[in-house]
Amino acid sequence: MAEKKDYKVVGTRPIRHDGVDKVTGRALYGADFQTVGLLHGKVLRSPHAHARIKSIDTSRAEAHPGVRAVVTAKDFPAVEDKIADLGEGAANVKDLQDNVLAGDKALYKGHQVAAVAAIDPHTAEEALELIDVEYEVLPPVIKVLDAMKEDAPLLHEDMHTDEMGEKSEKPSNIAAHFQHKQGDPEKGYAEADVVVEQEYTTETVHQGYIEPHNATALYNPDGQLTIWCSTQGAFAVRGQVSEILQIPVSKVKVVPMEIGGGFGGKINVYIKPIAAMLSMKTGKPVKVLMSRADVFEGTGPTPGSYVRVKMGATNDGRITAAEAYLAFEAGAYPGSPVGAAAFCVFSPYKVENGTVDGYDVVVNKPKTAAYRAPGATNAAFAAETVIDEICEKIGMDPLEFRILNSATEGDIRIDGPPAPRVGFIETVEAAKDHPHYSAPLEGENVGRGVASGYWPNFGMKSSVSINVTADGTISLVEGSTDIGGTRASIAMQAAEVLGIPAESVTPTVADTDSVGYTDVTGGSRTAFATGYAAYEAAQDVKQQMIERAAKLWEVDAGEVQFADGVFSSVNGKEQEIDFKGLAERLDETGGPVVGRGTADPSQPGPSIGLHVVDVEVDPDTGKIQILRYTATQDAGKAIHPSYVEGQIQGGAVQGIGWALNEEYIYNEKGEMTNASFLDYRIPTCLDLPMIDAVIVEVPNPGHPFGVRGVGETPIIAPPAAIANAVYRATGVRLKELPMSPGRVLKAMGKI
Amino acid sequence: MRAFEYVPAKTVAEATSLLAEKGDQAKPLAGGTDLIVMVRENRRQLDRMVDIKDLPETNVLSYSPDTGLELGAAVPCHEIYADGAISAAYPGLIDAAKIIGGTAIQGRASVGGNLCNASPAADTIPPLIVLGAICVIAGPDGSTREVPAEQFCTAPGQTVLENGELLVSFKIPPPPKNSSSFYLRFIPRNEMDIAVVGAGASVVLDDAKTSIVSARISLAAVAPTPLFAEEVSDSLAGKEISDESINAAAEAAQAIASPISDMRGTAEQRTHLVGVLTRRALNGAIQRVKEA
Amino acid sequence: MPKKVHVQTTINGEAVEYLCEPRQSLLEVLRDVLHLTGAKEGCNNGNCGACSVILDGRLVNSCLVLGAELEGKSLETIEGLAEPEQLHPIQDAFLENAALQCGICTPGFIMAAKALLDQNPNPTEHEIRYWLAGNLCRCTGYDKIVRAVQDAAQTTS
Amino acid sequence: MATIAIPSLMQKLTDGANQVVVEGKTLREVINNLEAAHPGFKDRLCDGDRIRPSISVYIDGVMTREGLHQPIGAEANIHFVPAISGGLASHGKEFS
Repeated sequence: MAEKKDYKVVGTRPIRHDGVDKVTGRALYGADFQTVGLLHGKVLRSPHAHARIKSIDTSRAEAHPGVRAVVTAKDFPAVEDKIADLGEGAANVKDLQDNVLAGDKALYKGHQVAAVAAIDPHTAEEALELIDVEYEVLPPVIKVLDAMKEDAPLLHEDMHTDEMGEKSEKPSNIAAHFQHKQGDPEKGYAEADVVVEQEYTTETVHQGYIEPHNATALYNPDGQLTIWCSTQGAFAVRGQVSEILQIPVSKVKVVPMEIGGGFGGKINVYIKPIAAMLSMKTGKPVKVLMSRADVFEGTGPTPGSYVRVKMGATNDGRITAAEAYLAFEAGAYPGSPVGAAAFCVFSPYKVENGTVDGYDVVVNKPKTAAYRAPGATNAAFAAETVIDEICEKIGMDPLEFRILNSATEGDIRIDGPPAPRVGFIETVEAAKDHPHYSAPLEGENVGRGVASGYWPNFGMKSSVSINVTADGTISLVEGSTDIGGTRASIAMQAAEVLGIPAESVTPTVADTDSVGYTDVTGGSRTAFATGYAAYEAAQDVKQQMIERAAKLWEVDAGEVQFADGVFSSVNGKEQEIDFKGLAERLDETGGPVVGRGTADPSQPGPSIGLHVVDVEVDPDTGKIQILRYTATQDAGKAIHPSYVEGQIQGGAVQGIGWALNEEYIYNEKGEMTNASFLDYRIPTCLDLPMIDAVIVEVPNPGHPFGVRGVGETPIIAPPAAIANAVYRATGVRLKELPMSPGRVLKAMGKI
Repeated sequence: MRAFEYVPAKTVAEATSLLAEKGDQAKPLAGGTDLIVMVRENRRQLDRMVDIKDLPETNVLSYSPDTGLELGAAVPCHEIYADGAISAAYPGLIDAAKIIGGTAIQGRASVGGNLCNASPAADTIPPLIVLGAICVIAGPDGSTREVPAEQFCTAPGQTVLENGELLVSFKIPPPPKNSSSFYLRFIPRNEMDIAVVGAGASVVLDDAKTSIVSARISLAAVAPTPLFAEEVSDSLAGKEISDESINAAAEAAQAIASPISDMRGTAEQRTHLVGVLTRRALNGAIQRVKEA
Repeated sequence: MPKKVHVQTTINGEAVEYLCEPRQSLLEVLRDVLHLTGAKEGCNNGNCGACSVILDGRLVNSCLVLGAELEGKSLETIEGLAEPEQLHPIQDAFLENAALQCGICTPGFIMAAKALLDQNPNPTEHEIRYWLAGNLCRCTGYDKIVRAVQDAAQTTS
Repeated sequence: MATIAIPSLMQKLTDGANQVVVEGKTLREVINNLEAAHPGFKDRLCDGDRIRPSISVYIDGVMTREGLHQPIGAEANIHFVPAISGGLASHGKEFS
């Protein structure tokens, strides 16, 4: 479908449309929202990882001067215990409600239990101490393998394991088990010259967006609820709040403010329904802001996991069989990304004989949320280091091995359907050809590692409308919150169609009453799917403008053509008018032109990357220093290459953080002990070199410009690439994430 | 956080009396980088903060090769390392001042505050100890007393300061001939962390720079208070500089460390690091003398 | 409850007066009292740098300063950086280098970069990284931020 | 006739067969015919009148979102696959 290669706007690097607001501090993020008569809410959280809530007495808090309302789970409307389709995904409404305010049990430290609205934040905070909660503390279970044991404390006494529709007899913390199977693994191992099997564990990690969650809600006496907030999806907030509070979606308007990072973590709602409930009780607008500790303890991180991978290969480097066992911590309610992990674990490769088992397991930790390619990083850490071991054993260059085993279009995936086209070999070749891969490594205790990362990407629904302005520009209204420059990449796709500069587009992210339904900014879908909708809307504008030109020249629309931003008549009259010229003459040809486009594309086109890293390991302290980093990735077509590079660089660095130091550290009571940016150690700029991002472009046939989503893939490879590099530097294979200094020292036998 | 009052003191006497009036419900405020966070997070409850950073006595920063350094307790880190002469004379102190928090923290945080916060992991305390710093304390009755840095902290978060007393300044003796100092810590990142273990060392070498005349070693985050490894230090006196003597000191330092396991590191990791960092601190200080 | 404190100070070159509770941080005062919301709260304990401002010429975290401490002082915030018709060169450099994604850390980084270039107009890459280590960015991987500061140094020096 | 790949955990219902061929012009007809031949499938795949949120359906390699209405071609290959879930979903579809 990709129509032509010599684009005028696509592939250039204009200044982003929201740039000036963001470098001058004028851009308004969720917490910046102000309105008259504002009350401030604070949330009381469970101090226990697992406890029955015997009673909550709010009377002392209600009597505190300045307090206007207190809410608990008792204030929720009754809902059925059922899976509701929220348009952007399905969820058990009871679980959603229970996670927002705990009912019978608190299931993790930080679980929201009650909330207060008061005249200022400090008064609200004081009142929290006056809420008396009586808990019966229960034993917590924190680690996935512990939670899977027969005698483990049960989080949900009525939960039974679902095996693709079949329920277990006994209750269990294992919410679900599923399996993918192709061919005959035993036969494959029999053909193998080398078989490697290893076990891996990873700890819970957080997205670590710099902006805490926020919400301001105003409930009017006419039943209309408005919520101003930072979110990855205004419509996702609308859907969840509507279900949780049992209000029709038409009565909920969500106004997306600027958002300070999300990475998957700002889809689920936590304080938004609470702000709404407090506003319902007080009749005033109520603002609720999370603290950083609230964010770590009370919002969804990505799971800790146990992964076992077994792989067989011949001496000439062909994979003959592969198996994976993936057990993921869902957090307090079912729904870990183990499905995506199982899908991705062998996706880059042709595996004719394989089995993948996935387990979704509840533990006394916050309900996990999405985090950039959710699940895939945990899986790739295992599979990509097993492959490294095989390459070492058979003496093959790890890039050659990947080229040899690359899945190609039409190969049967582990879950059954055929694989779509993706530029795996091209990204590996790009890494091979990069000067980094052939540069000599100097010094002691240094090593180089490589790994791949694969992500299927998502399409989903988007809407865009375009208004043509008399000065020849367009205003573009979209529903995708802009977390990393997507106003620009979406505007550029419309500009390309209409032959106008990117600067002639004014993009606006609209509220849920002002734009058609649009799914979350996530799944690497925004530049792809909302860009697709913008393309469609621009096509609609183009067609209408052709008709206007025809009217102007008194010819049939079929006689007008449009190329390079100029309308011209085909039949010898030699009439020409550019987009701007025609825009000035809309009044006389029929009035305003409004274009619309929607998209629900079925071929998002997977993305894949190959990362190369050099590390130095201090053998005395176990500390890993990243010396050099190169990441190649198939972007299909980079609309705005700077922001594609930015996604690759940022994703790689999140992967580096996950590899090196990031983890939730728990004590024996199930309490997170490092809920701050001091002790939850995301990388600082001093921990990193420049990140060389290499864009490979193998167009996605499912998008008019060939776009593939790029956001998620770059986080997948770093932990495995670094582990492989550490092995070269030290001779020791790390099988736990993060590879923090203490773990490295231990693996090296120094402590 | 409960409400408190904020009072800027104009004189040391006013500060001590404002503090004395409220007992343990008042604290002096200098850079505030620890205190404000502790109060905000309800780890400490106060009725009053007494701002002491506009007093001449807490802002003094004067160095002479003859009398040494007088360092006001409220002088922020960045002013210390901006001074070339002080940096040359007390490199171990500068090592620490440059790694407390980030640049923005160093714009406010003071060495005096770091000491009064009495964290076992405080970065500036080992250098104060190995440089032989004396703490000058003003009392509410107008008196002053002096306490060596190694005796100032008594337990995590606890110090020798009595009700109404204020740490005003430090007196650090001039560096002896053929001497230098060094501080380093181990952290998982390259900045913005609390020491898993910290080690400071000062050495005085003979004129040939082949043997140690005297040494002082201090360790952070391996005991309830920053530790002055006095016997280990004394054992180095008169020793020839060699891997053997340095390693022996490192092993002796490991023997006196009594670290705990917490989210920043396990006891065994810390004990291991005491050896590594003691070696590096001593070698670092020796190297500085040799290069001088 | 202790009385509110009356503060007279200078912000971005203009005389400003306000009342605040002693327990309100400078960040709270800027955002909630003065509605200068360019400084952001990311952690509220000095570990992220999103609230960076320049106080009497020194880079500080406004979450670690009390609003009451501002009496007689001079404060620069992100809102004061651009001229009416001209961005500051650091702001331009951030835009041209695509050195921001979500933008929440950007005001803090720009103020920190300004404080750096004010005192060291030609920093090395290592000096830039060391100076900015207290400012966390989770989106960019810092690469383009460091390049933007290098570019701004070229322009301003 | 549509060819259905049977997930390994459902092969108990087909006496171990990993593939079944059934008639049907829509997904609804296909599932009804599958149920008739191998009782138990409908409940495993559907929740009332909808495909279970925990199941994704691929027709000739492309995931369908049209549920039971989905038209089925004469030689279609159908896969029932555990849904990829991530963020919002309790047993949801597709997020990050």
